[in-house]
Amino acid sequence: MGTNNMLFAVILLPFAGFLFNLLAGSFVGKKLVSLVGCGVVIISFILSAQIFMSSFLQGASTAVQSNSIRWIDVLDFNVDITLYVDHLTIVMMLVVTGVGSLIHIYSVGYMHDDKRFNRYFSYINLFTSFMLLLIMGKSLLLMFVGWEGVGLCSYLLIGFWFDDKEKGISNSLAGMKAFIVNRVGDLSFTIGLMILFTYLGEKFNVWTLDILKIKDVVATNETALNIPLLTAVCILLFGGACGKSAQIPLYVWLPDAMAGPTPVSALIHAATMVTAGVYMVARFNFIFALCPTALAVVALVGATTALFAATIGMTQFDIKKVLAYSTVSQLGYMFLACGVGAFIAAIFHLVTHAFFKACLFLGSGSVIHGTGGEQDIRHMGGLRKKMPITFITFAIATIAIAGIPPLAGFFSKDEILWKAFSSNLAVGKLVWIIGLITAFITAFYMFRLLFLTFFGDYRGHHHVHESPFTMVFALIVLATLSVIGGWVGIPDALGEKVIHTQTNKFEHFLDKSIPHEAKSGPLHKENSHEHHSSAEFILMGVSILVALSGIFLAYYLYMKKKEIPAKIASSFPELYNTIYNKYFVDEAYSSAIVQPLIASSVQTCRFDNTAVDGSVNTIAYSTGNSSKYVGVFDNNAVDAAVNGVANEVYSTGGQLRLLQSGNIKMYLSIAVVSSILIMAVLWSILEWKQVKDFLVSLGLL
Amino acid sequence: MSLNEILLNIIFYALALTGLFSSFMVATSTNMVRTAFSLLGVLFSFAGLYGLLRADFLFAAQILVYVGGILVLIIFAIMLTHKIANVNLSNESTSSSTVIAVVCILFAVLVFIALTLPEYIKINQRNKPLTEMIGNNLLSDSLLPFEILSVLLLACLIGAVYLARKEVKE
Amino acid sequence: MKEFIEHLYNELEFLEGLPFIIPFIIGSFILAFIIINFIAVFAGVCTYIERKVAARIQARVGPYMVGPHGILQWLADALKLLFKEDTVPEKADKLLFKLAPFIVFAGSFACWVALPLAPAFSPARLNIGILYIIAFGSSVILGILMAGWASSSKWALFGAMRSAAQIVSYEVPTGLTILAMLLITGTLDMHNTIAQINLDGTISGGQSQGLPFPLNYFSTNADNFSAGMFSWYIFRYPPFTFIAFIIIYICALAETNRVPFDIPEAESELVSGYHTEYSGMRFSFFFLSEYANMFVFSAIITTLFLGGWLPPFNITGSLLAPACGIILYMLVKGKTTDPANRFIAFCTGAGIGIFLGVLSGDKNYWFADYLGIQSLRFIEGLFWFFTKSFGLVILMMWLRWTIPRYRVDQLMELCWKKLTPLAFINLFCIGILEWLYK
Amino acid sequence: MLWFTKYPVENLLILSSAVFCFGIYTIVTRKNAVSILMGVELVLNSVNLNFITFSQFVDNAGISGNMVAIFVIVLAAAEASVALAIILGIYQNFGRVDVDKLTSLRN
Repeated sequence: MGTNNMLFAVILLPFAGFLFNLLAGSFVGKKLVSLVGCGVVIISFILSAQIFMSSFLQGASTAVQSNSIRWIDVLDFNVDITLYVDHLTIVMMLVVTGVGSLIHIYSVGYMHDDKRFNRYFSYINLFTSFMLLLIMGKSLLLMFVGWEGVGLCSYLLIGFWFDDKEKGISNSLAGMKAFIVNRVGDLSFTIGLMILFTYLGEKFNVWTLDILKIKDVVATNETALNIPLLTAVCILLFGGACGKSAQIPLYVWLPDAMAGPTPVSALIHAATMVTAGVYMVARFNFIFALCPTALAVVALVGATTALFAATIGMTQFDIKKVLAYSTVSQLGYMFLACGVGAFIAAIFHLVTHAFFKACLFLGSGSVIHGTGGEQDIRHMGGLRKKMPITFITFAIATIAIAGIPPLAGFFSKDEILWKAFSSNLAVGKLVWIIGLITAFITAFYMFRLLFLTFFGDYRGHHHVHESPFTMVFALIVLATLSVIGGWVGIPDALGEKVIHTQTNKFEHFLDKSIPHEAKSGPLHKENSHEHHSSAEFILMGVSILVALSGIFLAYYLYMKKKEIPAKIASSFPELYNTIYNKYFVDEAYSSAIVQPLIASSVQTCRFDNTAVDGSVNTIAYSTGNSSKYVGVFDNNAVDAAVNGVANEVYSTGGQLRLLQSGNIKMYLSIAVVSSILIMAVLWSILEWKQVKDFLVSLGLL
Repeated sequence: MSLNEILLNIIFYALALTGLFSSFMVATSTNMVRTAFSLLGVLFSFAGLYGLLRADFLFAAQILVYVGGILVLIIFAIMLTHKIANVNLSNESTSSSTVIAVVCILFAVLVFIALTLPEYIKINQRNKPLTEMIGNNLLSDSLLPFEILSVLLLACLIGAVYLARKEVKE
Repeated sequence: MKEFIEHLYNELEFLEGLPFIIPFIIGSFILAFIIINFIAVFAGVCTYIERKVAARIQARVGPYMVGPHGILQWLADALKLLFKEDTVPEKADKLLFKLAPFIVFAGSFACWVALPLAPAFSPARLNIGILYIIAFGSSVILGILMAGWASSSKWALFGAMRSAAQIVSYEVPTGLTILAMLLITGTLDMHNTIAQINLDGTISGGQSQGLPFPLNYFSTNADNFSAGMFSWYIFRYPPFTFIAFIIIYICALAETNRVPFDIPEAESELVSGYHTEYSGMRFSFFFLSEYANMFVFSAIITTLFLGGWLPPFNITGSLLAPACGIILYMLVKGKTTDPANRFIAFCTGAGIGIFLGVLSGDKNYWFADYLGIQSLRFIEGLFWFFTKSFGLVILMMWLRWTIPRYRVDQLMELCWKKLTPLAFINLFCIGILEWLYK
Repeated sequence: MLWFTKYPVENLLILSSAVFCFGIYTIVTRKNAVSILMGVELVLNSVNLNFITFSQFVDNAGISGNMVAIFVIVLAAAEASVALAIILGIYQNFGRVDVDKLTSLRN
């Protein structure tokens, strides 16, 4: 394992940018702020790319780690600040810094007129720094610091426009909601960590939070492990992931988080932070792979979330809300993949999703910017001609997310579906069907969004214009990535048929940190690609067909027969309203959790005021009364004794005071004389014989 | 006894006599400024002794801190606390035979202790340069005192600035 | 020095049987004698050059009468000083008054002991070299204070106090900058500081193992690469090492009481500062000490930043640099009459030559190696060391006639509010870089 | 005891005791506060010489004596700065720094 202290620089640079922009940003002008804000992330990206090329790309594919700095040192429990980069991490680093720097550049244009420009850049730099800490920390504690740090930045950025005249309150409430909902997940995550820590410590005497060491322990003691306990740990950890990655039941914060600036939605709530949960589950693959039950839970939750959010996405009219539900749905997809043991496929989908979803969000930001803040797609339409570049990039990303080959989304989605289908888990086929349905719905609502926004006639009133270069630049790069990003993971079956090589480079690359056993451990034992390549082709065909039919349905409903959607809505009013109002989940939470909580708090407060305070007050009153009687005794008996002693001391001191003349020399003379005496006495006691000999030798004795 | 050692001894005695004479001047000189410059002689001769004892870092530190820092401070203090129209600033002392007697007794006791050094003290002079060891020690074993000292120095700096500044009249 | 005498002792047969200590002592005395005389001559020549530089800048001729172009003027001045009456003010403290010039001179003279003058030769190879020089450099203050006090004159006293305050203050940024450079060199030994620089730009003994900008990427011949002047410490972490260089140069000006920081001897206010009352031989000691100090500071800067005795180019570079310079000079000569432009053209040409020399990757570094006489390295090293240091001294003289004097408050403000924080930031940055590139 | 010796331990100790006594004498007899400070410096120096002597001759493996001496030097610097600041303060308030005459804590 190589060491490289440049890893610290990767994290510290954005942090330095944060400090600079926060402390000096308001003095130095927007140009320098944007230069520093973008520059540090771009340099981080270059450093990451350099690490990638030097340590991973060329032959010697080894993990890299930095020097250790001792952080906590208590008996056997040591936590080091060590940064660790393996194949999984470097992929995440490249995504975070790469997409991150594009979004930073985009923000320069998007946030240009904002009065808290420097604050925005400092937060977003801080976010990058914490996200890198999350993925690079070798210790779980370090990872947790990053985990909480990105939560903090998310909170700060969702409520970034807290002083907005109309929506200020709701913006800050959205930030609080995100923070509180995440706390629920974090609680679960923390409990899971503690159980894991204590279990490993007590059973194997390894008190550690170091991921590699945990992995070692689990690997060496595979047979001795307590699987039910680990299942509980996994589910608890997954609870944390649910919070961060917006899965049922904790997904409610993500749609509200769209209150933040659009680049933030793109970076934090689509491309990077929300994928932290997926990353975490993939990082713990070695534990999850041992617990089929936990995997089933993950798969089912993921699949349910995917379908559930997709259906909501069909009925929304806010352009960012649609994308938000789409994000939830795609995150569900990733967990679905994790649940069937296809961790690499999940990471692959994470990467491609980062490209096209960031592109979609930035495109929607461009649309919002161009139409002067309009977010309702009912008031858009016909933007194709007015914002050509935005339209083209948005369309590419939409096709990518719908899963049409050869764009990025197809390969990752197909990989997940194939892994789900070929899994021999009980839930495999079930989640495959759900995934297929979701794919259909995804294609439908994404094209609905595309058609409503960019086709037809313009239904708004604002003067529409194309966005500035800094914004368009990021769009173009991301759209290009959405096209070609999937080509690193073309399924082997396809590659072997067409060009006779292994084309799934992504999987082979990540094999090193997510080893084969964990990837398919108890799940894919008898599966191998040779037997199923024909099945794989059929499945590919099916998924393309499903996506195409979704697109066609959208085309039919929103381009050909525009009156049908309204008819459907009016003919099934209950169903439509339920979905339109997001299944009333927020309301359900409110009445089931929030309201009872408030009511019980009121009751508790009342109890506190009357019963607890009352008893305390009673005791105080009675103490006060009884003290009066004690006081008499105190004044007459105790004080007299004390005063007597004091008088005695005072008179003695008055006599001793004469010694303290304030004459330094006097003091020093006394000190010297007494030290001579002490030395003489000590020496004569300790070494009397020697003294005697000496005096004899001088002829004095 | 080799020529080398004789040379070292001559240097030692030269330094020791300078030190003794200068400290005698510090104790008895009637001129304030001369007292201060006699202290310079003591500090230099002690620095020389440190060099002779191969405590190289201490040699440099003694000159750097004492001569370049403390003594300059002392001379500044002398100049700032007297009306310096006269070159021959008197430096009064209140000597008495009692004091001299006590100090002589003290000296006798100390010499006695020095001459009756226990036998087990192994006499073997170090030859290696110490600077590197001192540097390593400062950042490992003595790290705590080192840090405390740095805090103390900071406190002294602030305290001295606070004490010495002119009171702002309201 | 010790190695040098040991070498001679082993070579010369007639010394056999003599204890080593005797030639050692004699050799030390000879060296001390040479250095004292060198300082005297150096100071004299410096006065001549300074007057000539001043004259040049003020469009005059300068000393012209004694010798050709007045080249022996300094000798005449020295003789005049020697024969002048040695006056002592009546109210002065006679002993201290007489002692002060010697203390000042001894302080600056003692610093010469640790200077690495040439490869494998410095008067004493102290393992605390740089610390030793700083320590003795700071003891000059006491002599100055002594002189100022003992003169029993207001001018002298104020000059001395200003000087002491100034030197003590400027020692802070100097120390911080030297500390920053010590992080890179990893040694206090002045000799080792230079000796550990490898020709390809790495440092063998110190902390830093490689340049942050690997020059040998550009070279056609990476195995035999020699980085030339780019192996010096000033090019190690640009721009921080540049900033450090500028800070320490400003501090050197202030610590030697040179313009624009010469307020201790500001003629218009204080007559002549702390040596107002001195004349004759005693005055000349102050004078020698001032020039010796200038040289010592230049030598420290040369060692810590400019590669000490190392030649600035490899052989190809040193041949190409003047050649290219002359070619460009000839090309421009017909087109312009302004000597400044011609000079710039020459420098540009020399720069191109140096760059080409670096690209050539010639491993022959020393001219002595090229000639095949290893022992010539000593002379060549001496030449480069003194050329670099002397260049810095001349720069100080140049500045004297260019920049007006600072006020006391401006001087202190520059030190405490600008240079010290800058030096701290610099120290921090160099530390971080050192940590990252370790 | 040899006058010329290879290991001048005793000689150094006697020198340091002499300087120590001179320091004590200075502190006890001087009236001027700055002079008393000089006496303190003498005492500290003599103690330092003892530490270094023992460190170099006796404690051959460790360097604790040197470390203590370094700390003493640093402390002496701190002490001198604070003491001189106090003396300056006294001078500003009373107009003299004669320790025998200073009997009140405030003017």
